[in-house]
Amino acid sequence: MENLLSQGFEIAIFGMGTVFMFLTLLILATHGMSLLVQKYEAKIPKNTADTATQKADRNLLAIISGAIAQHRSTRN
Amino acid sequence: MENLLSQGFEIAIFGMGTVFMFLTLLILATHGMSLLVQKYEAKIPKNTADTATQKADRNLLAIISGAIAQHRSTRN
Amino acid sequence: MENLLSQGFEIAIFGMGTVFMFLTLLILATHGMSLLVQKYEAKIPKNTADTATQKADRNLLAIISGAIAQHRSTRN
Amino acid sequence: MSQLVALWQSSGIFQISIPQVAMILIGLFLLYLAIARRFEPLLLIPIGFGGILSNIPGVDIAVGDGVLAQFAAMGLDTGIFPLLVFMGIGAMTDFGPLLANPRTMLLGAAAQFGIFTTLLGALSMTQIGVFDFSLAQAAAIGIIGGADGPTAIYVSSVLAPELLGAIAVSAYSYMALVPLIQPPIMRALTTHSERVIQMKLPREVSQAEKILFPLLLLILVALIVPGAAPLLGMFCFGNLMKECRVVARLSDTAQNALINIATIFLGLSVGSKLIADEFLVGATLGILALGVVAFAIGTATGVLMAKLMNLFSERKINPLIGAAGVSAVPMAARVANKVGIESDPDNFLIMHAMGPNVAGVIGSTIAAGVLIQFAG
Amino acid sequence: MSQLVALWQSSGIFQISIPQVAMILIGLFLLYLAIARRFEPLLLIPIGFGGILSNIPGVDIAVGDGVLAQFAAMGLDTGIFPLLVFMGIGAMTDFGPLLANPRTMLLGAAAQFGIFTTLLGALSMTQIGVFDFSLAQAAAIGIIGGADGPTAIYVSSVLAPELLGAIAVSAYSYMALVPLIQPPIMRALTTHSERVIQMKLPREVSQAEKILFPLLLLILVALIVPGAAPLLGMFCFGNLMKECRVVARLSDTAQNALINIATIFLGLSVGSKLIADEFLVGATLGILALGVVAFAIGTATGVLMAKLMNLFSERKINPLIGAAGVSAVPMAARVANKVGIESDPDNFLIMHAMGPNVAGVIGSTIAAGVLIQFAG
Amino acid sequence: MSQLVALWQSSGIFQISIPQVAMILIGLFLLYLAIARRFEPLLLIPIGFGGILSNIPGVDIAVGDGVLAQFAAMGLDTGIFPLLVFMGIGAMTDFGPLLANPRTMLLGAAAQFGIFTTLLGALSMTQIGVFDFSLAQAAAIGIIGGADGPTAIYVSSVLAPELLGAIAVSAYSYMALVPLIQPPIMRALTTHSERVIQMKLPREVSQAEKILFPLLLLILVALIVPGAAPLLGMFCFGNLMKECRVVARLSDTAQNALINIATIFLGLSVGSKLIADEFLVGATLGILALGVVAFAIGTATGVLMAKLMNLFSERKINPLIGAAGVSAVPMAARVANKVGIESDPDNFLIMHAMGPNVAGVIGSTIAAGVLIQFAG
Ligand code: NA
Ligand code: NA
Ligand code: NA
Repeated sequence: MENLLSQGFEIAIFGMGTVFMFLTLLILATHGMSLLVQKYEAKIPKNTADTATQKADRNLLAIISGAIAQHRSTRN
Repeated sequence: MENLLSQGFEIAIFGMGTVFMFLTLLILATHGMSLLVQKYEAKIPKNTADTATQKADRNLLAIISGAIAQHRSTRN
Repeated sequence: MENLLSQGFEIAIFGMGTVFMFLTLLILATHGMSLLVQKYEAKIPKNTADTATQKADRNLLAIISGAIAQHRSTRN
Repeated sequence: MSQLVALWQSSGIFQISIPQVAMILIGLFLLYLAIARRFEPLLLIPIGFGGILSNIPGVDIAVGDGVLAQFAAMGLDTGIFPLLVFMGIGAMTDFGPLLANPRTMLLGAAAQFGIFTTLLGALSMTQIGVFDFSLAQAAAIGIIGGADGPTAIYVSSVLAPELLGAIAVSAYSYMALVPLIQPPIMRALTTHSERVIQMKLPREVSQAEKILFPLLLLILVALIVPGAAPLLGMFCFGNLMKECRVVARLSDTAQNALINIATIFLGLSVGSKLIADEFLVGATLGILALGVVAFAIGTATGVLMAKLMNLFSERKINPLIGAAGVSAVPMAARVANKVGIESDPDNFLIMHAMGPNVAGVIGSTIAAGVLIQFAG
Repeated sequence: MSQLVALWQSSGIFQISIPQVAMILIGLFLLYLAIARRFEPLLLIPIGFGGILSNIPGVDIAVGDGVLAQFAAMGLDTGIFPLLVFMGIGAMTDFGPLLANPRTMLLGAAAQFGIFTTLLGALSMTQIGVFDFSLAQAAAIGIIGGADGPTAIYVSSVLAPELLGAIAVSAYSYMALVPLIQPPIMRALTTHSERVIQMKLPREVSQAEKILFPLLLLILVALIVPGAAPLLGMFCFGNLMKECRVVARLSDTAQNALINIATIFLGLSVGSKLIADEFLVGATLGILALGVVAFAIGTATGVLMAKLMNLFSERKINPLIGAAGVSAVPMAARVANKVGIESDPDNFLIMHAMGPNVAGVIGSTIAAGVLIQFAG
Repeated sequence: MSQLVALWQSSGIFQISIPQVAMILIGLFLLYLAIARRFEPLLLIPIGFGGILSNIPGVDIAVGDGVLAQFAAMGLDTGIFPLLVFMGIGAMTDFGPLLANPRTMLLGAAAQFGIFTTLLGALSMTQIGVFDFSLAQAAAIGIIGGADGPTAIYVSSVLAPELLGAIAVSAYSYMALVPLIQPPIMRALTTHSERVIQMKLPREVSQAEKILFPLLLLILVALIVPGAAPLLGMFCFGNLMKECRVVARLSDTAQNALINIATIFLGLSVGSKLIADEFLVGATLGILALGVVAFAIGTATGVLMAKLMNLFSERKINPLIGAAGVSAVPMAARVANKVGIESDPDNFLIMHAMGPNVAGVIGSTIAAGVLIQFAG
């Protein structure tokens, strides 16, 4: 019984210690990550090209669909 | 065999009886419930307060977001 | 080992054969199906009646709801 | 060369049997009914397609480790799929018309006669030696008369899993045939002056009543017919989520994504029971014959109960709405409305028919509870 | 006649016991809190309804092959349902405020004191002989102080499944009570001049930071507290799906259909643990008593940590946001805002409180990982 | 003190191995490809993230009772997840372009050469002693050349579960690389005058044809290659739900909530197969090398088949659309369109390429059926 409570104290101390250590490291790591990102932000590809491609594809399909519809209406 | 059919009759009678008894009780209970509700309707909390709080929270967030956006636009 | 490779050749030949045979049959079957459909298209029920019924049902409900709402508003 | 022989022997053309061909044609026929005739397509499309898949020779789809066999083991043998569908139906049900006019619940009670007379019919067939149905099987066949798909599937998965395919196909087919089965019976049992009875507009029902009703119903079930509690419990849970208005996102999912997913799996699982050996038996014909009788009797007793009630009450009920007591929501209520309009184009009965219609759902789950408790 | 006796004996009225009646009333009370008082309705409605179903006599719903027992076996005993809910919450979480001001994470650390003091409280009760909690049970009770529903359910399903019902009810009830529990403590521990501290508007956070943060968090967890990896891993996965913007359809499903389905099943499964024999024990009272203490201590240590940090820093933190470190997202952050407005109607703290609020979620999963590793 | 040692020993830093570090880096690399380069993000984000989770030391996530191990047991080992994804893809597929021009199906047949030459390549490697692949393993590797994710995963879960991780990563990576792999081959095998061939606008296809096609396809599969019936059956079922228009709510769920849920679970399950011990083996390099060869050969034979068909027909086919026969829907069709535009900016091939593109899906499931039946 005595043993159980002392085990509890150990867990409480190590547990709280781990929580604080973890979040402290996370603060440091987050700071570091943010600094790196802000430094290299300009160099990161913006993927705008890909989006543009997809958009173009969609436009393309719209154009094609329109053309086909027109073609068919003139055929009849 | 004879036995099976007589078992069937028993189940049919008790089954239909249960269905009618159940729905009759449900009619009575529903009537009672409706009467009680109509009597005490006014006393039941309308929860409008809570909804108002949530709405206020949403408004609040909208206001804050707007303020931040404005702040940033003036900063640049 | 020799055996494994020769087994592989057999599977490759039968596999490719099956793929081609299957898709060739599918081409023929599709052609046949399309011809049949185009021939009998006019005879196929268009289900417009059913849709009309459902639509009518919806209209009906809308009409009823409206009538009830009006009735209630005049009652008060 | 031996490979070529193996290829030929592995093909469906080589392996297929006549009964399998017949079952595939039945599956295609169910798809035709669902697509071209709009017979209960939400269930009959997965059931029909699952039935075709289950009769493809040379590959395990509906047996062993096959995907449909796995779906069935997961949610049909366990009852989970029909219960989830029932929860979703509960979340789509409006008890308002019933609450406005509770005495119409008696119509939903009377229409359950179809269940028990069908049970007796099945036992009589056994008696005279035409078929050989056990009590549990007869009860599972009877529940077709409940005119409620998930209830029929749930009960037969408990009482007679070997008949599940035939019972489900029968139940959904006749539910789709309600516009053909019911009107002649309704016209035969009513006079013109009864059919033109106009009913008072139902009163407005408050939110509080709608919230309390599923709880009241659940408590009453718990006290009287606990066997019906799994079915009615899930139904009431769905309805409470809808009416309480504080969990709109759960109610929305129960009415859409979740019921749709459960319906797809349920339909395919039922389809997995349409294996030739199990379906192409004499009993299936008996089930189909008994099923239509069940619907006819339920329709008749619902109408007659309304006429009986009119003997004792000043506020006359249009007896056509009694036919809606069989369930078959919302088809039977629409049929009542349509037959009513034939006699008086200005008499819209649909709002009045919705009460007995949902009462019929309650009635058949109560009957199901009794059958599970006493015929199991 | 014997049938009539059987019918009577099969009824709930005949079979029901006093404890079952009590549990059904508790279930109705939870529904009342959820519907009329809006106490965490998303979980308390399924839990309350499931609790009622589980105590219906004469039918197996929460035991054996019953549907709720099957749900529990499928996703509660395995941890799947709480993890899916946690994934969905991750997909709804915005780490922006935290990234703008990382040092407020310390508030989310400090508020976890509630977890461990509650654990010690439970062991002390055992020590003085009031209750008899094992170390694993004490740890599961402690995690109530994490103020995070899925985490509490996940931990107790691992460490003390027999207490799961009481722990879940306690966790969600106190989360709903946060607006009552926290303000007095917050006012008692702060001066007026502290409560009116205005904080700088947080900086804008870039998309790249938001994408990298869940990965950074995951790696750090993997290196330091692997026991927390299942919980935090699913959380970070949900968050990454949201922030990366290239899988919008998956993120949308994780935030809607999937989390709603998991919530319905999770709630009903937890409800299945509210069986009279298991819930109506002295231990439940102990758990309820310890739960409120856990919330109170977490609130206090969060506020005190903010005051401590102000001793060492120029940029003062309004200590009210420390209370948001307990988690209870987003309720605790709203409470911080509300108490702040009492002292200065123009001081909106909610944006600043969201940082410690989500840090509290991280903190309690780390604590959960330690407890699972060392008290299991 | 001993606790401190235990804490340290339980940490990931203490327990992690070099191969686990390597696998976590590979997982991060897959995420990078998915997010920054948009390589098949719907699958590579769950796979990559699952891969990271699976290599966290000191906690069971991808093994034993771990959540990813449970997902894999539930839906990957059983084939359910890939089949559900395939059903959803079926519900999103439009067979219109194929029905308008059925002879382009031959292009989808020819492109499957990649599958079988890769199979032979894997066996040759075994022959010369570089690797040691069994016939079943070689068949599973070959199916990468089918350029169809769910088919590759389904086949390897049946024939070579131990290679599933490497095969899935290889299949999805090369599908994403189609815009890099295909164009040089397409240009090398065609002349300018071939690349500028303009094709007639496809005819309008009626609703009835679209409804009948999946049934026709299913019946043909049942008769000829039953082994392909589970895959093609689920695909046709999804397509029928879409085209029949009477179950819009089921079709909508199959295309959204259900496929998204299955994709999340499938991706995480595949990720659970990226455990260091299983993935970091020489065979993986062989699979990656063979995979790119498979895509290249399929592209080439598709193009060459179109040229062959032009020898016998008046209505010339632009051979670029032959490359779309590999599948990789809709990427390969887009690539055909793009390469066509290089030579004639007004020649839009995408509508014409969609036919062989979906025919490629059919072709690879037929090949899969043959492999499962004869190499299993
Ligand atoms: Na009924
Ligand atoms: Na917390
Ligand atoms: Na292919």
